[in-house]
Amino acid sequence: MAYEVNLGNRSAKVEVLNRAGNKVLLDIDGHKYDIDIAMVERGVYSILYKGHSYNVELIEGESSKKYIVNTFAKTFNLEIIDAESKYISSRNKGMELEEENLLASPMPGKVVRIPVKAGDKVTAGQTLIVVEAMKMQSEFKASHDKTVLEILVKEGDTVNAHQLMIKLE
Amino acid sequence: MAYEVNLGNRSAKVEVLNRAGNKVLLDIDGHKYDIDIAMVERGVYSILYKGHSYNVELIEGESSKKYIVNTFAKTFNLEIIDAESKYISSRNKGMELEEENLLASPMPGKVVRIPVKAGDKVTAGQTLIVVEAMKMQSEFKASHDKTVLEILVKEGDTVNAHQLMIKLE
Amino acid sequence: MIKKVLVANRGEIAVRVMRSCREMGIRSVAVFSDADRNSMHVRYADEAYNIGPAPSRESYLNIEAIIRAAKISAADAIHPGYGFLSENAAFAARCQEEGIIFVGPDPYAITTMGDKIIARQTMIAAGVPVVPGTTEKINDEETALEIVKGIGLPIMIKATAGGGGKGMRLVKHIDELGSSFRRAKSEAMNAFGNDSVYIEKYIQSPHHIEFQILADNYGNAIHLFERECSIQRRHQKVIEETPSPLMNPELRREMGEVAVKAAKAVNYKGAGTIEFIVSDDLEYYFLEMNTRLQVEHPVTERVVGVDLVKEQINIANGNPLPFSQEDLQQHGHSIQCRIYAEDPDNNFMPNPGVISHITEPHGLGLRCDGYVYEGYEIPIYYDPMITKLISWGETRTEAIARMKRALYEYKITGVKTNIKFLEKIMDTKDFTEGQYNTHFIEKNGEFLHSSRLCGTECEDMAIMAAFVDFLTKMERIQPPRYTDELGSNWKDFGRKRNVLRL
Amino acid sequence: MIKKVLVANRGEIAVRVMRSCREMGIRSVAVFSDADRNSMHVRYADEAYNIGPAPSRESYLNIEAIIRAAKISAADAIHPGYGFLSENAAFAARCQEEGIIFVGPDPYAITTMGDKIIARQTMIAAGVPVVPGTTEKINDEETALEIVKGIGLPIMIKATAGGGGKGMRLVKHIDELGSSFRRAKSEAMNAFGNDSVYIEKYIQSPHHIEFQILADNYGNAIHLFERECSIQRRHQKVIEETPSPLMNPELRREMGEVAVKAAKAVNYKGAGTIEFIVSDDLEYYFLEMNTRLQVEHPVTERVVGVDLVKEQINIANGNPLPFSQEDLQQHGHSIQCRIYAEDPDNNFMPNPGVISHITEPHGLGLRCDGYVYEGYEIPIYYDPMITKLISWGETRTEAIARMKRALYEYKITGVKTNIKFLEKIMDTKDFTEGQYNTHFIEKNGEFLHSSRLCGTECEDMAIMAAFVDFLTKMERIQPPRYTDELGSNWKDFGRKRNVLRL
Repeated sequence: MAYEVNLGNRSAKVEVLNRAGNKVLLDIDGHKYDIDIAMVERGVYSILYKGHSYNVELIEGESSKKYIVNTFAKTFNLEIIDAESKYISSRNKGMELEEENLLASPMPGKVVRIPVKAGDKVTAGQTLIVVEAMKMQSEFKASHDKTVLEILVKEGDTVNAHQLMIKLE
Repeated sequence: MAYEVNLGNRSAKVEVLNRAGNKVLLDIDGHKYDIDIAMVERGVYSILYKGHSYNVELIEGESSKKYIVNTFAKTFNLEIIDAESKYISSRNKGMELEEENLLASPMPGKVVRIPVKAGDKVTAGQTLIVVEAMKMQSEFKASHDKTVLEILVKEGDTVNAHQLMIKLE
Repeated sequence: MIKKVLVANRGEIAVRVMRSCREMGIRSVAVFSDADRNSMHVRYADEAYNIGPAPSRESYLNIEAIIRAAKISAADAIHPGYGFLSENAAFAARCQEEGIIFVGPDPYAITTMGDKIIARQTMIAAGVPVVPGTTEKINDEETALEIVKGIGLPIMIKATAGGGGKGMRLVKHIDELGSSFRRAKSEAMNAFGNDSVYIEKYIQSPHHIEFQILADNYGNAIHLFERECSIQRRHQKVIEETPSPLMNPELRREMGEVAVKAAKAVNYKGAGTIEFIVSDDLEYYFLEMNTRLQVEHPVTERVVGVDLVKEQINIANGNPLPFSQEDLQQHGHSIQCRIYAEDPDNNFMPNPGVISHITEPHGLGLRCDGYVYEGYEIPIYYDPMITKLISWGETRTEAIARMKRALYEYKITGVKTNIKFLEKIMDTKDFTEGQYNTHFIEKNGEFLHSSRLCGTECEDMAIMAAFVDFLTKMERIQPPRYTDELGSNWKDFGRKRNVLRL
Repeated sequence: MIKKVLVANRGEIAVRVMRSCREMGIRSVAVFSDADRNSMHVRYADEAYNIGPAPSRESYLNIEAIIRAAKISAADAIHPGYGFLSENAAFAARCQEEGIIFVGPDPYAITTMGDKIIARQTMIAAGVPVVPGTTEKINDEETALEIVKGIGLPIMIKATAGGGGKGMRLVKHIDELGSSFRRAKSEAMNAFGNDSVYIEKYIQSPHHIEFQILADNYGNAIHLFERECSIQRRHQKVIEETPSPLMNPELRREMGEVAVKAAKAVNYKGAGTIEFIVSDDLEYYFLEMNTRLQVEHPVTERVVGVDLVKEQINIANGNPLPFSQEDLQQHGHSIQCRIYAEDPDNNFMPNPGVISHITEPHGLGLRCDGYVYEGYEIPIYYDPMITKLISWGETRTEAIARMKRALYEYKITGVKTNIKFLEKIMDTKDFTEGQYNTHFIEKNGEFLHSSRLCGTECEDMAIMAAFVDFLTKMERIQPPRYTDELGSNWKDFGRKRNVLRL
């Protein structure tokens, strides 16, 4: 069965054609790869292909279908699309626009200042919240003119990565 | 509930009296320890006791109740005795003598030579089997005059640690 | 004789100090905040005491809590590391009062060098060249204008209590002077609660070069040559090296002598660093003195062959310096890269988190001073530096090649790091040719931030690894159906994993 | 110019050679047996080829398979490492035939130095002192008796094809001569298929000291000073250091010159080692030449500041030596400990298995050349050495203190190692005083095998850690009942673990 795999902006069709132990034959977008693949450490794969030795490191993302993948040259976000993912994706289509109305912290940290309150009208570029991590303060600003709908954290709170902090509309 | 713990040749009575997060109060053979204990890596424990910092490493043995324990000074075999272990132990009492009739390899390796065959009468000190690991050959000899009952491996076989190789009587 | 040292710090420097203590047969005492119970310095020390909540000012900056830990553990001495209380004169004085040896200079030297204007005045009196400018704080714009007429543009307005780039303003045109002056004062007030500012000539294309010095209690002072620290981002050093590609033997001797003179001017004791600004035409000026161990001290240790922490403790023990200036030489070349948990593609935003996997570089000519381990969660409260990677080579070219090799071997997953950014620096022409100043990162920004090429084959490898991993996980969930297809390798791996899992 | 090197080896030395290749911009090719698919050298290399089944003679000793891999990968050169084919003249000749550069001497030098009697004859002709004895093989007991009358007892009977202590017999009394002679011959026949033996005077309390040499294709040869290798168990080196505590500057100069003379006598090219036996009264004799890189080469690299693998490749490239004898100096002191997967309490029995956890030492003055990693299964087929730990210090005392610190930091679980045994050696008076010869381990056996003190408190810590671990496991099986008691820490740890698990 072929799967769709999203790697950064690329979408690839992937299928396992054969496999015996370490030896796997795959088809990626019509290109056949006869590889010798071994998980040598937790999340670390060694691939031999035509004599070349590649190392790939994986970290599982929010779901078992999402990965952060490190190659020697570059780091990618990767997602494996199966029927379930497709269903969720189609169901979410209509809601996508909303994402820019949700402000989440990209890293763990501590809320040091919230210069706005619920109900405030804010203009593009206005600072909504300041989060500190590792002695550095980051200001998060409004991308467009908006209204503050709800503030889910307060000054002094510790936030996790990707934690929702402010809803706008 | 107090458990019996065997550490090398010592047998100790151990009981947890109280615990809250990292902080655990234990009683070992009547001595009370108020410790701060944290698993910092897989199988690596950091213990703070009266300000002193101890590191202990554990490897689980054949069962979840058996450990190999490394302290800075020494390595121990440790076993936690509960009702189940006691039952097994009492059941095995009668069979213990037989152990010297079972020859197992202490390490993984390869059988290079078996100079005896089933039915042979062997004398104390006679070589029964030669196992090679990492370029070194180890000869396993009969401890007493015996008869070879059964040989479970053959020359060229790879054996695991603790694998039974020869039965004597 | 010091028998037990409390290390009033955390992270790599705490571990580094304890390593030298262990080699000297000295017991070490760790102090830790609530966020650091699982931190490496707690595991490494002989003793460890909690000194308060996670925020630094309630723990690592809490003088009384640290003194209390020193008394409970009966430590003879306190090593402050760098940062935190290392340049706090009140802390050094408090140690003195309590009869605990402070491994560092006395409060007088810390105070004198801590105020930039007093330091300038002291250096001028000692005949050490300083950047042309004022030796008094300036209160009004008129005085500022007069000064500028004297030394010429461009100039920098700086806060006397300054640091970290705050309260600093560059003035290129005379009509910017007034507004810049007012803004610098208000920034200084906000940042340090003190609006004193002074004026210095701005050195174009400046090099940041510093000299390591050691001084004992008997008036002996020597230098251990220079460190080149011009590769900076956000006024923070990223890469340091010694010898400096800019240096020549005459200049080295002269600046070294000046550095020793500067240290003697404050009756310095212990290890310290004299920082200079050097122009392209090799004019040099005293910038400031750091009255503690520097983050970049390992490059000096490697090239000169001296353990600086041991020398600090020897001096604190009242021993005379074991060598004279003539005994010291530079052998080969050494480079240090600071590995930060940060995202270079997103304005170097810090990236704390859990280290999921780590492979550290090893082999000839490498040193790795870090403190994180697999499963360790880097706290959000402290500095994002996780490791210092130090390479050595017979030549600068070899030291660079070795650093590239080490960065290639260094794998950290779970948090973002600047490792690939550092690799890019090693490939930058200005760097390999040794032609750079503090504008390096800005100047080479486009090249440094361009991403490395991962062609179709490289992308396909990423896809295959993830896809095979995904299928293997699925098969584990439904074992009866897939087991046969998997081959024995996967089963073996599963079995091996089980042995490892607790 | 060499652009791609095939490394015909495995383990730490394969990785070590590839590291230098990477620093030189040379691509590296690994070869591996079926037992080594997951081995570090396969992961580290740019390319990797399977060359056969696990047993060495079917893979790493399989000349044709290796030549085939070199041709497929279009490697310009083959680096043999140490052991395996590194001293196999037929392999060196086969490379020559195929137009592949063999990184090492030519077949003539290998052959000459490979036969102990021919080597002795060649050295005598070159004026190099050899241990008094025969230069011809001895066939009958009468000749043996005559020889012994000439040189006096005690003597050693040795196999001409010898190695690893096989076919060697010490004779202390004249009436043992006959039986020892016969037994040595039969042992030699069994071990090497060649019963030739010769006789050497036995040196009482011998020191094993060797000199590193480098020679280019233009008749230039230099030495890189000595290594002291007297700490041995079962005729295998365990600890090496440089400078040798026995050495003095005059003797060093003299022996160094002799070593260079020995190398020149066989028209040597590349890196090699001249081994000497030295008596307590500093009489020295040529023992043998190793025509390859030694396991203990890193101590020389550290103290002299030269990358020996790079020099090997430079010479193979036809470059002249980049330095003369006068350019080279020794800086400080370096010690190497070999970490073996073995059980020192059970006659050093090898202990292969899965590495469950590893923490490697880091920091100033340390180098760790290994190849194992967490989850790696050490195969049963090859050498039990897993890492070489190298320390450096300004003085021998500091190098020992640093080695102790490093051994303390080094944690390997899953397999038994000799780490604690090595720590004991560092604490042995004969070692710290530098008063030792090849009898060291035997002489200090009782102290070395005595176990360290773990008092009641230390034992109780072991019990508590295991007991708490056991309870935690039980609670995981029955979560609803115990969760509350556990406190949030245990839950957090579980959560963190889940992030790590794939």
